[in-house]
Amino acid sequence: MLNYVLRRGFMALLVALTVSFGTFALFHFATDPAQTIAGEDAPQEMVDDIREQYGFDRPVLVQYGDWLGGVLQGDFGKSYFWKQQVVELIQEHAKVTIVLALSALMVTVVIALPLGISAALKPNSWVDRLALSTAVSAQAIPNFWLGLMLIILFAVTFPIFPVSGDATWKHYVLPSLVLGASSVPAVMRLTRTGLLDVLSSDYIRTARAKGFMGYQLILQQAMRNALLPIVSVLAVQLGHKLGGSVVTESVFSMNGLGRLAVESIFNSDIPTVQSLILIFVLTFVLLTLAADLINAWLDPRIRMG
Amino acid sequence: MSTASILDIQDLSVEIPTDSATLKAVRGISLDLKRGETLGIVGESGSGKSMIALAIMNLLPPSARRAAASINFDGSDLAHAGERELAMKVRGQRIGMIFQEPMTSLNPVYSIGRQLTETMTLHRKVSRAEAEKRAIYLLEKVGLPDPASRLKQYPHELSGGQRQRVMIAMALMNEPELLIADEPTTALDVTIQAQILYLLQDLQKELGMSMILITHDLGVVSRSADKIAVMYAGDIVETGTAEEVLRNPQHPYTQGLLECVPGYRGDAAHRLGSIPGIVPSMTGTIRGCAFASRCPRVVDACKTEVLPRKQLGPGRTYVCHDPDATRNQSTADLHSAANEVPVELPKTPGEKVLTVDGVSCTFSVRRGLFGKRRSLKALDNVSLDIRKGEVLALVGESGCGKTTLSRTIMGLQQPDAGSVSLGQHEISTLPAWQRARMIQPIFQDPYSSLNPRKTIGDIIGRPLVVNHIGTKPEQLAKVHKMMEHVGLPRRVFNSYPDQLSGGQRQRAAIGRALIMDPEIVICDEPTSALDVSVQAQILNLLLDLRDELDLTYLFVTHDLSVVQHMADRVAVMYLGEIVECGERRQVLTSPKHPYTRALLDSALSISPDLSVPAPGLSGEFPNPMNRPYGCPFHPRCPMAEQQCREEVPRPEIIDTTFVKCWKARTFSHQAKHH
Amino acid sequence: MRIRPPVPFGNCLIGLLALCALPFHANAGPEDDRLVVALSKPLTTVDRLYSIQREGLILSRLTDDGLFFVDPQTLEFVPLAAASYEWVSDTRLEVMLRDDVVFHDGSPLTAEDVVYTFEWVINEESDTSRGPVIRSWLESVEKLGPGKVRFNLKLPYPMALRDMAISIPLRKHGTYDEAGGETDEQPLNGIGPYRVTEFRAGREIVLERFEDYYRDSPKANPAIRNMVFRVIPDQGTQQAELLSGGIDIMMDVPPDVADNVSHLPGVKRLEGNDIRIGYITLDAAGYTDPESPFTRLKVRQAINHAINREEITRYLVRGSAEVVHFACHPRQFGCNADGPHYPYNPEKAKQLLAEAGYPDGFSFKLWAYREKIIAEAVVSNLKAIGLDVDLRFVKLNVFSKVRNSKDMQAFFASYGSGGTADASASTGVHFAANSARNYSGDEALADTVIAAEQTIDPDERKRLYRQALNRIAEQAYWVPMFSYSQNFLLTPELEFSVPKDGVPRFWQATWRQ
Amino acid sequence: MMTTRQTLSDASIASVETPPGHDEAGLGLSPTMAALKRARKHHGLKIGFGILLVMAVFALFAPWLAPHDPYMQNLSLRMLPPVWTEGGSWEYLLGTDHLGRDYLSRLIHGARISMTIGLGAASIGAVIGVTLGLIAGYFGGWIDQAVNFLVTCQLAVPSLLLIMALVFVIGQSVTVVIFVIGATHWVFYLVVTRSATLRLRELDFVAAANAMGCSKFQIAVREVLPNLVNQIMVIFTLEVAVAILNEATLSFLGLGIPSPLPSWGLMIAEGKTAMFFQPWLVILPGIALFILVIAINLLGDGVRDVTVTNRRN
Repeated sequence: MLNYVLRRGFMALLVALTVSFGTFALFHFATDPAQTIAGEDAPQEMVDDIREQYGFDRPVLVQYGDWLGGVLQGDFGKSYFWKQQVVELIQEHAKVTIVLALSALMVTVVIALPLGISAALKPNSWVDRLALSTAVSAQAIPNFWLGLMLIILFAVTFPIFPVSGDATWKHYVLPSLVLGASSVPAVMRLTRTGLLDVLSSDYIRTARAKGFMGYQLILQQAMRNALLPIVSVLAVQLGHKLGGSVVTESVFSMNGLGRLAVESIFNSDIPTVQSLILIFVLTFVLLTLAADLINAWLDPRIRMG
Repeated sequence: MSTASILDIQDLSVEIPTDSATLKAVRGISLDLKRGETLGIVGESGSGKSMIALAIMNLLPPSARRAAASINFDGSDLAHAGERELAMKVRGQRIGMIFQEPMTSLNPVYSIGRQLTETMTLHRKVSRAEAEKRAIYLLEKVGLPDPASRLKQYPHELSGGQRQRVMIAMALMNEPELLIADEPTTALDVTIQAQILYLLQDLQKELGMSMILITHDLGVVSRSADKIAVMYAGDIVETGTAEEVLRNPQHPYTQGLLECVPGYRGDAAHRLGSIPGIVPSMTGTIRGCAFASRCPRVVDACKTEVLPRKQLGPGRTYVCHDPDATRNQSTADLHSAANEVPVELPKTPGEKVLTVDGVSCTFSVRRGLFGKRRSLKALDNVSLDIRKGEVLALVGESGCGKTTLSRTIMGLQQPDAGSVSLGQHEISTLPAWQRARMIQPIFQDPYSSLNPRKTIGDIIGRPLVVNHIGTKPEQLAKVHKMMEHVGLPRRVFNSYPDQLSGGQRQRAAIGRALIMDPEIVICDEPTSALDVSVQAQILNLLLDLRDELDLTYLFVTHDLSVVQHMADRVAVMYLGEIVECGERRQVLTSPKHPYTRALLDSALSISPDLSVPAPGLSGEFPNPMNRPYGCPFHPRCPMAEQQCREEVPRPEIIDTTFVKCWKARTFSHQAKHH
Repeated sequence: MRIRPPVPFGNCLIGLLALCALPFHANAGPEDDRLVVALSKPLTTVDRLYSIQREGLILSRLTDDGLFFVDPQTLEFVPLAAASYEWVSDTRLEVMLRDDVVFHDGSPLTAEDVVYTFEWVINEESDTSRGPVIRSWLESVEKLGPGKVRFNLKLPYPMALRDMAISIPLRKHGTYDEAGGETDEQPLNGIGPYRVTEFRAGREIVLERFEDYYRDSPKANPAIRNMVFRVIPDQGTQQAELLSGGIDIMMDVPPDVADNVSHLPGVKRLEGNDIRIGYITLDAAGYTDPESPFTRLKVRQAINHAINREEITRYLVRGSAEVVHFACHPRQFGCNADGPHYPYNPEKAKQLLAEAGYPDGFSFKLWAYREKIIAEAVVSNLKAIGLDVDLRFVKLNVFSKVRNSKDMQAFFASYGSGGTADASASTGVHFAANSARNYSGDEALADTVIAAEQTIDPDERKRLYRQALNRIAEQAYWVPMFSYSQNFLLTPELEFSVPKDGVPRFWQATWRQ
Repeated sequence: MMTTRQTLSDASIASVETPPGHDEAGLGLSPTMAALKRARKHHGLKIGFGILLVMAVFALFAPWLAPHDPYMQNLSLRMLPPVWTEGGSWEYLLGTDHLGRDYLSRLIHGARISMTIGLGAASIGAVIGVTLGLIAGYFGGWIDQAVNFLVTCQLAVPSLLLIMALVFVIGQSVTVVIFVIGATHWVFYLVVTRSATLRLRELDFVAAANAMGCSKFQIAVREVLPNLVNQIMVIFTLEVAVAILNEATLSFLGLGIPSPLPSWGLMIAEGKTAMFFQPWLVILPGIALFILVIAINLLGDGVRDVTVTNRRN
């Protein structure tokens, strides 16, 4: 068990290093962070001066090693663009993203699970058809466009919720809806097929032969099995949402990690990009690990091997 | 034991709508079961026998539709009872059920204890402790050692046999009056099958239950059932006591089916009977007799007229016009010509064509997400040789290593130690194409052994293409000739495997194996996935082809009746070792190894006058990862002594038979006096 | 200009108005004497010494004073915290300080503070944003008396006052010491008419009028008591906030948006000048390829003729924008040349191309990083004379990387001269020998430009710039395009005018009675 | 190694049905024919296919079907509204954009871009994913581990960010967008191919091929791959839809198709500043996207329903 967690941890680190070096090299070769730091109208001397001062003229490996060394000592560096400690910067933006991701996940769960379950219980019924058409449409609507339509709708026709910013809980309603809707199809379909599979399994037939029926059959016999794949997919979805809901944050002008990442990319703010990538990768790996552990807790076959 | 009816089914039908048409799985059958009796329902796959079992308690798949005049279960009509009433009062309470697949019939995420006790606590006011007490009592009853600690275990920690025991205990939790067992032993090894059947028989007597035993295995039903109902194409074609039906079958189908069973006629080496054709489509109405298209006694009336159900005595019926004109033609008679000439016994043994010398094979296996790798010894110092023209049967239970051995012989698996030689050449030194021309396999499952994306013609001709043998037209001619050989009609040349029946597929697989003219054919359980009637066709075909093409077979199987029918020599495997090997007659009539003896005892031939023998072996087939010390068989051996537990037995030859057992001499001595 | 009322979504109007009912933020407006300004880009610091953003410049005109400032009317550099100054020689400047200037923390401004500020800036260690520029001309600063300092220049530098006015706010002695500096209560200790009471990086900056501000400053007695700068990156949000009263003024409004929104009640549109110009630079030096078509004068002239600057200026830039013909903004000092103009004439352009040996045109990449619409319009014009143009619209940092490595055949860019009304900030920056923006490869021209920059005499400077500008026009190194126009949207309650250099001075804002 | 014996059972409906729909001669329909037969009854598939066909025609014949040159600017006719609103004209059915270009013509040409990107990116993803999946599944061992590592890397980085960073750094062009989206959307192919290969590898027909002397390459390509075609096809259609949406998103964020090409996402981005006042600039391309993607998804779901039969295994 411990061995397993360690192995996964090592994998996570390896992945994080590979990816972060990849981005580092990429940015090093294609953009000029010095100009970002200096600004659009900056005169030549200033840019040259900055380049030298930050050491952008050194070989890429040396620069990366430098940065990595800092990280290992807990120093994630200072943002070129924001002139602020990256750690603080990320802390500030993370709140928005975490709240958004969690509420979006809630939206997904609240819509997708009941829909998927009722669809599985009554295949080919109107609920099933409703669920499937929801899934098909939600899959086809461009996320950013849905956001814009909601903004037009809510700015113009029903001014109930503010359409941009992240100041109050009300600001999170529309973005959560948009972000949550994007993973409804996947989760809904998985719930439906998963539960259908479980319901047609031999052990459910056994349970029925023992006298189980109705909600008892679903809750006490089928649900735990059907949850296994859902847990995994929810972890992945949450991971993606935490990994910067770039589109939603942009459309609704929220100062989350996704926007921070995009801005940092646009500004070649390498320390911020690097740290964000590191965080995204670790978050994702940790979440999938957590999902595996939850599944191991749910399923003795995984737990005991 | 009272003679009152406990279950009376009148006019039960089951329909299953599919994409294209409605499948009529059960067509208006009626059944009657007396209290304390065992009714065996036999039939081949697709005959609708399991549907009856599910229909009684309305456990059919959601899409299926059930209709019945009445299902009278001890006074209450289950046909018209609501779902709630069935669930609350009947299922699991008064009728218990055991299913075929012990591996999937228990919920993998809940403990055995929970699954057992909830059966009791679900609809009755019983305390948990009481239910647990009952569970422990029953687990002990079904023969699981250390029952109290089992409650905490999960299904995956148990073997198939153990799970089936748990299933039985679960069905018995509420002392049901009727137990429905749907193919309860089909997925189990022979030795376990015997144990479970014996257990069921025992419990039924003790508890005074009635039982419906659904199976395809005539041997099983002959030993366990009081009465038999034979099903064909959704209808019951013949009923009666086991004795009556099996000794004096009236319906041509029953007759034909029995002729197909190897060993039914007693002597080993004659051709089996077979039923030509295939089961008609179960969609739509069938005019006249469903069996008419395959019946040797068919007359015009059979195809048009409604069938009479003929009553011969109380509970003894059959459905057939029974035309006088063809009274003396039976399925067996059709092949009488072949039957009169028994297949010759092998002549003097030919030269050795294949030698397996001291082969060992070890795998490393990781179990579960958190597990460590462990090694699994699949083959341990196996030596064997096959002579030209003979059929060597390799017998053993699942997990004994027979598949690994056959793969090793084909060169698909590299042994860790030892060697396999084909004639003069060691197989690992042969190039693939040369090896392929000398040795070819036939696999168990004709559904997975043919690439579903290729046509039959492509599949059969593929070895020629791969090895660049002959020109295109030559290859084509060869394929057509081979299709003729194996009895495939020309028009399936461009068909896909999905369009063929199981038997046809297996014929195609045989054709593919033989098109390279190999010396040796390795038949890995080639008939165990097939129905009895199809099995007979394939076995006949294999024997014919051997004679025609001068082939040598390594015949891997678990079925001793097939061994009896096919083999010249027999090798018995246990836990990766060959424990006994010799002439068929020698091995099967005077076994030297206690394991061979136990296998023979467990094989259930059709004998309605015998019951299921008491198990001679204790315990289960061990996990190959924990090989017992000393003789691997000692934990289950009734004769094991100190020496068996400590030392690996030395191989020896007794009466031309190779055997690996410390007690072989005493054992064979005893057996002779037995 | 054709202005269409926003008919299709007339009800949008009502809806947007309904937004006003929403309790967004504490309301702005005259009721609580609070002006809320929307910023599109986040400010990461309130210290002008460490920021070169335009937003920082706008803010620092409220919170900081330099020794000099730019007169909003004349655009000349006049004393602010300085009482007077005197050029002792070409390279020596003496400045007398006012004696009534106090910092926001109450301490008076002294000569030590001035010396400290400039020494800090020219110190390499201090890492200020303007350090390199100041270091290039400032040798040292010395205190001559209690209210007198002397600046020793490395070379004659006419723009010294400009730099002091725009880039160097005065700091209290010891501000950047470990112990001293900013606290949460006082993020910035300046001497401007407003003091910073709250600074939330990237989100909000709250200012309050500084009541102890020196009375006879030209910036004294601002009308509005409180000011808030809110960062709202999205234009649409800014519009909604403006309509709902969440903000009072938004800057840099695209003309289309300004057209639309200004027709709604409750919004006033303000158009103003900007000293920014747009231009296209052509690789005349052949950096990308010595055989590049752009090395031929006729090709460059053809491109100058091909672009319909009038139409682009009229329909796309709009407002007070004008077509420019030379490499500087007409309002800048020294920007008066008489070289050739290139009127829109696609036929002539085609003819010139043919003469240059490209009758079938050629293909090249046009790089751009802002005003995509205009870039697209340019591309369309160039395609019309048979050129195959691939528009590479990229972000600034990529743009700079490619431009600095001299890998662009042509690029569309703009330059705001840092709000400086002097040709040195545009022509000088673009044609100096060491400038990455210089694709002319013309050394003589570079010499002229440098000479102009190091000359104190205004007439001589004018002459040199005319010479340079004429050379640029004759050689068609550039396609000078247009000057920009700024659009502001504000509540009608606000009285505010845009200065000529385009940099808003919010201390001038008042509430309409 | 511990195989459960295949057993005779009529408990499962599937085996009752096999072989499916026998005719008198005992032969069923060939798989292709059976799939086509099912396809004719599948409404979703028919609708999806129909819409796609129409859009494909528009995309293919855009230069002839579009009323105007989509690049032709007319600065004096900027932002005309569609014909049904006040101020609209029949000359410009759906109005004009901020550079006075005909919106309808740009929409029609936009279908070309979306489809090119969708097909291109999904094909690249398929080539990468299927190859890696086949290799990993068939050879296993360290190769599988290495591929698994790649997958984790790919999954762990938010894909949109990765795409944006790549496009940002490499530069914007149709080709770059196709390659970058393709190169970041192969995991789904890989996972399915790998697991299917793992399963198929254990099937007896692979062992049979081995026994007849086929090389590993021959087995992977001739035996295993054909059995993956159905699944790959289904994923392909779904990935086409994903790629189209990705392209639109990228272009919307300003890192996709370069101007002045008429990408729908780019058109939405360009219309965004005026969306309260000229909402058609945003709504129309969005609807076009929605219809195209839903048609592809319907087709994909249909293909899956039709090809994936309840076969025995």
